[in-house]
Amino acid sequence: MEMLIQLILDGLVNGMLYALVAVGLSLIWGVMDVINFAHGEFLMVAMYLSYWLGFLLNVDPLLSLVASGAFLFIVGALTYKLIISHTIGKSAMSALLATFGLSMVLKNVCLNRFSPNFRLLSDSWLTGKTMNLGGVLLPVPQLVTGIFALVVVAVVYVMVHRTRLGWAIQATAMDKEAAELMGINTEGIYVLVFGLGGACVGVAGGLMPSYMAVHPEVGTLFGLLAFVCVAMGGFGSIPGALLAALLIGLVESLCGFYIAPVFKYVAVFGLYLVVVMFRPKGFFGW
Amino acid sequence: MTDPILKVDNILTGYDGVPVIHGISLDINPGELVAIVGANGAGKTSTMRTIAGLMKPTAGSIHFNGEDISRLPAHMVLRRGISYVPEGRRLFSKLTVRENLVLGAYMEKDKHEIEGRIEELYRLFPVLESRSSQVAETLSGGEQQMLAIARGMMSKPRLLMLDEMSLGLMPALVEKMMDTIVQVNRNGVTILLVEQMVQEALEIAHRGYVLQTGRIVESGPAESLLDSEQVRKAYMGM
Amino acid sequence: VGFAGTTVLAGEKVIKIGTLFPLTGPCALAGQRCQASVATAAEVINNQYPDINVPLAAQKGILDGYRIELVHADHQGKPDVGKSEAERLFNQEGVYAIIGSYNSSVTKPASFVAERKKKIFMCGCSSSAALTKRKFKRFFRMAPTDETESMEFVEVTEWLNHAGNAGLETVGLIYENSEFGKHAADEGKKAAKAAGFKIVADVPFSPGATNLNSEVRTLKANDPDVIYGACLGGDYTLWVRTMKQMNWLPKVAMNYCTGYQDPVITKQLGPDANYFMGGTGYSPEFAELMPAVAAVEKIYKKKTNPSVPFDSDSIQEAVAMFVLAQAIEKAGTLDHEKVAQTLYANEWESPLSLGGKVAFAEGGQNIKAKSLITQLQGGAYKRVFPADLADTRPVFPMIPWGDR
Amino acid sequence: MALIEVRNLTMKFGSLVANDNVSFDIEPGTIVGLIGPNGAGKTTLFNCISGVYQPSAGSVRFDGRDITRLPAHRIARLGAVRTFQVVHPLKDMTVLDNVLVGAFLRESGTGRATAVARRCLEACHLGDMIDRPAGDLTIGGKKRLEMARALATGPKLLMLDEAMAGLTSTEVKDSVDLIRRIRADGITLLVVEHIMEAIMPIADKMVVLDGGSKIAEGPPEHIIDDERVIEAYFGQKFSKRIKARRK
Amino acid sequence: MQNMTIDKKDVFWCALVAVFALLPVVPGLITSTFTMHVLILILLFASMSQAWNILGGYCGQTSFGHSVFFGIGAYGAGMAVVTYELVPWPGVIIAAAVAAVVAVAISYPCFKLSGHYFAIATFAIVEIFNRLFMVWYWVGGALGLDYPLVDEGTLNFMWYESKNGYYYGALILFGIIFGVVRWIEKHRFGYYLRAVREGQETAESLGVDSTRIKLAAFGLSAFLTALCGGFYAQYNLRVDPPMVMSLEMAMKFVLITILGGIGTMAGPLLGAAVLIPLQEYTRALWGGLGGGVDLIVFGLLIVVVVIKQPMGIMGILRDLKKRFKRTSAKGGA
Ligand SMILES: Nc1ncnc2c1ncn2[C@@H]1O[C@H](COP(=O)(O)OP(=O)(O)OP(=O)(O)O)[C@@H](O)[C@H]1O
Ligand SMILES: Nc1ncnc2c1ncn2[C@@H]1O[C@H](COP(=O)(O)OP(=O)(O)OP(=O)(O)O)[C@@H](O)[C@H]1O
Ligand SMILES: CC(C)C[C@H](N)C(=O)O
Ligand SMILES: [Mg+2]
Ligand SMILES: [Mg+2]
Repeated sequence: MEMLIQLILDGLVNGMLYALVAVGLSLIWGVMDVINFAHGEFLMVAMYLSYWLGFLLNVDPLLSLVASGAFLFIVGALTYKLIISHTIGKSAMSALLATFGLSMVLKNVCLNRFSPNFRLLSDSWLTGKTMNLGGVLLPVPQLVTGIFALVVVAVVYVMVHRTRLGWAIQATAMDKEAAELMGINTEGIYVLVFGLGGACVGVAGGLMPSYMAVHPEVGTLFGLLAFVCVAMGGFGSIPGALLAALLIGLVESLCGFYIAPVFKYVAVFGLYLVVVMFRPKGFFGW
Repeated sequence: MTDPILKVDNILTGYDGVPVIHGISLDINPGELVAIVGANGAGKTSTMRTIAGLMKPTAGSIHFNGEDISRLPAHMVLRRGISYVPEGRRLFSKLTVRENLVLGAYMEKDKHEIEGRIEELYRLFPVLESRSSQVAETLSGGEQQMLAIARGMMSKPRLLMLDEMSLGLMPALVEKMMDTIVQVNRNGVTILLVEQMVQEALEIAHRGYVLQTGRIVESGPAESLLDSEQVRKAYMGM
Repeated sequence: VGFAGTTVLAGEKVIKIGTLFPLTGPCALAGQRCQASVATAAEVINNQYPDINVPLAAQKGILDGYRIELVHADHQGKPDVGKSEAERLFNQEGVYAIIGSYNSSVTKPASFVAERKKKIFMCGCSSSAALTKRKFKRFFRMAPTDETESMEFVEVTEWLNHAGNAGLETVGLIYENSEFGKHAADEGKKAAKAAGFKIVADVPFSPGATNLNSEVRTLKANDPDVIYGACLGGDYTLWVRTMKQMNWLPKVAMNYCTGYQDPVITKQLGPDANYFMGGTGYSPEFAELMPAVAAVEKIYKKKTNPSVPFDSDSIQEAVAMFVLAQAIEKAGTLDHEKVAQTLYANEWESPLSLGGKVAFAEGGQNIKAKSLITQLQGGAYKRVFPADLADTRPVFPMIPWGDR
Repeated sequence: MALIEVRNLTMKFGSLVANDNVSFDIEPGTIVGLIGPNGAGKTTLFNCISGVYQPSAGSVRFDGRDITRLPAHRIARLGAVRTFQVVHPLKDMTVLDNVLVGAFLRESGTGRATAVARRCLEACHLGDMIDRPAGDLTIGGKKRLEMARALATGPKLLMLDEAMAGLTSTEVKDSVDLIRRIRADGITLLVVEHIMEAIMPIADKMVVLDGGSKIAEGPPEHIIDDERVIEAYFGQKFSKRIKARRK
Repeated sequence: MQNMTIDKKDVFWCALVAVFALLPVVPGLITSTFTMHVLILILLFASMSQAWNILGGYCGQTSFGHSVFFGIGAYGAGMAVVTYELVPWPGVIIAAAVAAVVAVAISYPCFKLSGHYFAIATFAIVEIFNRLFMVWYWVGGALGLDYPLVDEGTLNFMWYESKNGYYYGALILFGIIFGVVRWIEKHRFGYYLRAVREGQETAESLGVDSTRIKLAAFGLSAFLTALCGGFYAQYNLRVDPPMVMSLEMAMKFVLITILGGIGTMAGPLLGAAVLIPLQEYTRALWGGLGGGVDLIVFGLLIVVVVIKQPMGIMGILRDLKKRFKRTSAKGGA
């Protein structure tokens, strides 16, 4: 019983991290119908930034997440301006191709500049702390990340669904030209959305070096899981992405323990197939 | 005579380098109701899209209130006071009727003002009020058309451009829409109308332009166009 | 179209040697170190280093003035790329032999190419035992295999039971589910079973994992006395960290030549890295056993970024280079057949090898290959087994997280 | 025997009843006009007959067979083909290719199918657009393309959903001629149209829907005088005009 | 006017046939095995992408899952040779059939999904298959299958020194797959495929059984892909899941086709003819530097091509053609 509680908490905490990574992707994907293949690499870049801030300037990840959020906002906005904007309205798949190229570039530029070495901040405020809740152990860094995830998800949700800007974002997502006719600066919305998507993953990456080693390949699997979260939740649905992420975390944790660890990702990807069999548009998709 | 509110001067536009508008000039005076008529593919929609800023003219200029707007993006054109209700409705399909209307007044920040406008439009289109929380996608064709017009009016434009407004409306509604347009026009909104229902359009318009393969072939007061032998034969099936 | 890339100056005699390592991709860290290691050896061979006490260091070049020229290639950790790069090195670059290629999965098809071209393939550290069971005639491997290392682990386990009265009975395995990890684990299981230990946990995981929670939970739930681990790089740190978070440790944890022996691991993990054990073929702490290495290592450190000392894997690649050069020198010819025969026929001085000697059995395995069991104590690799080479007693059982 | 028999057809979307117990017949070789206010349920009825929706209740018989629950493509194969009110061109294919897809229903050889397609395109006045991508057509063009495509399948029953909306009166006249010719070829038509000039002169029978229920059925002359229809659909002014025009 | 376009097309096809007629003599002209290697890969990847194109391009179902079928094909060959010590042929044929069956089986749940949901589902399937094969002992698990030294020749489909055998093998594969697609393009099936892509509802209203069409496309595409997989195993002498059944491999199918021009006959060939040499030559030039310079350059070039021409290389050609037409029209007027 205690084990079960432990596993569920493990799963939820991890799920929240996935949610934090996925929420930005969901925004970009939902609004622009663009598959950002470089999303995992955005995460990696953020982790490097946070690592270097910690390593060189002794800034704790809890503080550098602001910087990495801001930096990734810029990275996202630039990605849109320099690359994605050229593919809008052309072939649906070309953005995928371009971001694939970008992910390759980012990964290998980091490899080239920072060497393939894996790096870990071993003396941040959170490192190695665990919380003991009556025998159930919870790692503090992951827990803090989870809390940030909830906050970010809530903020993004409110922004999209309760503000004028959010209306504009939704309108742009549905019909770009019609949105322009309403006086919405859709180009600006796109830049903003890509920037925000970057910023979300920036916050995630900012926090992570206190418990995960940074290296050029670190973003890959997170990127994949983020794709699955977004699709399982339904494109553009932020609560959907959160729910999916939590579910993925849970399935990973429970299946990893009760069946076998090698099958944990099989279960996660299988979960997606099961979900879309019953709900072909994800949990909350249109 | 006052200066025209909209002055389109010899514009050229096309798709992918293939020109479809070969030098069109229009003058629209404040308070006028002007109709553009023409056959299928004549370039009516393209002209309107160019004025609205969705397409850029390759030559020529467009002045609104004396300001050159031919290079402005669509959202800036709207801010100048030109609202375009596009062909094919282009509603925000997953949003409700009400939400579509609110977005129509995106440039307006005052909540009360927005409420007021919605009330006003609900009076004009009572069906919309009864469907106010239905998702736009599931409205019938005619309901969608009404919503599109209402949404276009939410921004309180000075110039309202309506493209094929009567498309798919039942006769009783076409009639009513025409009345509504006249009403809106009387309230001081300048209107530019594109219509296939040539007779109905010219009946309510002050002036008209006849478009053929990207050129203006005839223009003048609506009555004289209605009487024109050529127009009657080519577009009114008589 | 030739991509010769190098021009042979008139009168200069050059032997081109190809290096084939994963310079990008998940194993890039190890691959780049291996490449630097070969480059170090080539530099020592090509120039005169009278103060370096390694064969061929004191003279300039080999075979009366031949210089070794390296042609580097990157296989990205992919067998298909490795195979085609090996072909390119031989056909296009015209290399004499290839040294590589870290991942056993790549070494297999790449050395296949060499074998059927009747060219020599020198393998430093790929550890799959299968490599040298193929009866190839021109394939030579310097490092001990996972098989020997596994037997060593079992030996240590038994020794701890014997000498320390440890009462170790159960064994658990955690390994990345790749060619390497799976192979190592299979060998480990085989050896442990043969010695009568009970395998209570067998936990493969996908490399590059986002977390190892279920993996460590499974270990913890089965609570094996001993763990044999095969985790690389980031996964190793994640594994250790996760065990700490879950506040669990086995009594003994032994690791194949992997994340454990990475020279920067103690920097990354700090004191958390302590009390883990593993097989080690070289570590700077072995200076007294292998006095000749220090001078070579100085060059190596200049070639790595960030600058690191040799580790057990990378140093084997330098050994491969040295042994090949020695064989060429001894054979007095560049004829592949003769050089291969010479390689088999002799026992080679190898100050960079823990055993000090290199000699090949049929199939190309270095039968003098050795590794020690070390334990990280206070951030240093202490030798704990075999007894005659040990400098410290193992801390045993591992000190629980709470008491550190 | 009627070509199509709609019996007690009901279609509900949640609480909204889009078609309420609708029944009517279509005799072979006739043109039936289906009219009614916007939102009356005409398109929904089309969707139920053509298999896009599964009706909540009731049945449809076509050519003596019950087709109520058949999938859309089976119904098309049986010979009941429809056009869409909201045009659905196959955008990235050329105009000819669009029609070819229809033509392949009865002709498996590319050559003969092409001949059929060209004929249908000529008939619909799209002969000079055949190599253009369908996405480039104007709304009117797309409507005619829908028609050509449906025609190319060699249907027994052709169901047109506002195929003439967006055409000028002169163009409407052309289309009316075309519809007459189609009927002359022995094809039965069910036509939804708001343009009365188009439908009144050619329809053998009109069916009027309002709020999902059938409110009138009969020859056009009777329908024009039907008070309920005038009230719900034509409007006073319009019906005056159309009567005047008839005289 | 009509005659003219047909004439032009004929010229184009004659030129193409001439090029293909020359292909078989290529080995006689090229001495560098590396160039041969690049040519073989071009032919192979063009064939793979063309097979993908049937489903992804013509039918509009973007699959990130084709490495599953590719992998099954590779395992067919690999297991025939390594596990059962036979010649590869029966393995490849059986595997291709299995791939088609698997495709049909997984497409049933997947075809309910549209657009990106389908794409992500296929990609989930790759990850699942990959991980299952990693632990499936019978097929070699994580250890993979390594080819033994067998005799050279067509029977074993194995050559050591010369690449000519592989070259002709790839050429035949290329011929088969391009021939199949060429046939499809001109026949009913091809039109139906495109109709389903452009609008499923419309297609159904015209009597097209879209589910069956998609199933057929998926099955055929998988079958042909598996053939390519078998070739790849024979060529690389090893099979393991990360090599043949990875998302990365699946991406190649997609990338090459998009880069060349999706849903077009020539697209996959153009894409492969650009992407493969780019990949191989940048690696040959800069791979050894170790900093991933080749991959940075490769990635940047992809980005630049997309920015310059989002419709792929076919788009570039189309632009050129348009420009050419315009100038010639001006000249004529
Ligand atoms: N997206 C497009 N791409 C290429 N050509 C187009 C496009 N849209 C319209 N055209 C062409 O431009 C010309 C003018 O079209 P436009 O839509 O302005 O005509 P219209 O007068 O509005 O016709 P309709 O009454 O049918 O709406 C037509 O010949 C049409 O084929
Ligand atoms: N999928 C749906 N979900 C919910 N309501 C729907 C759906 N489709 C149609 N409706 C509703 O059913 C009613 C009938 O719609 P339908 O499209 O059949 O009308 P119509 O007679 O074709 O009108 P028009 O002449 O304007 O095209 C409308 O009120 C519409 O809002
Ligand atoms: C630890 C390494 C020397 C083993 C290597 N990864 C292999 O595949 O054999
Ligand atoms: Mg128009
Ligand atoms: Mg309708």
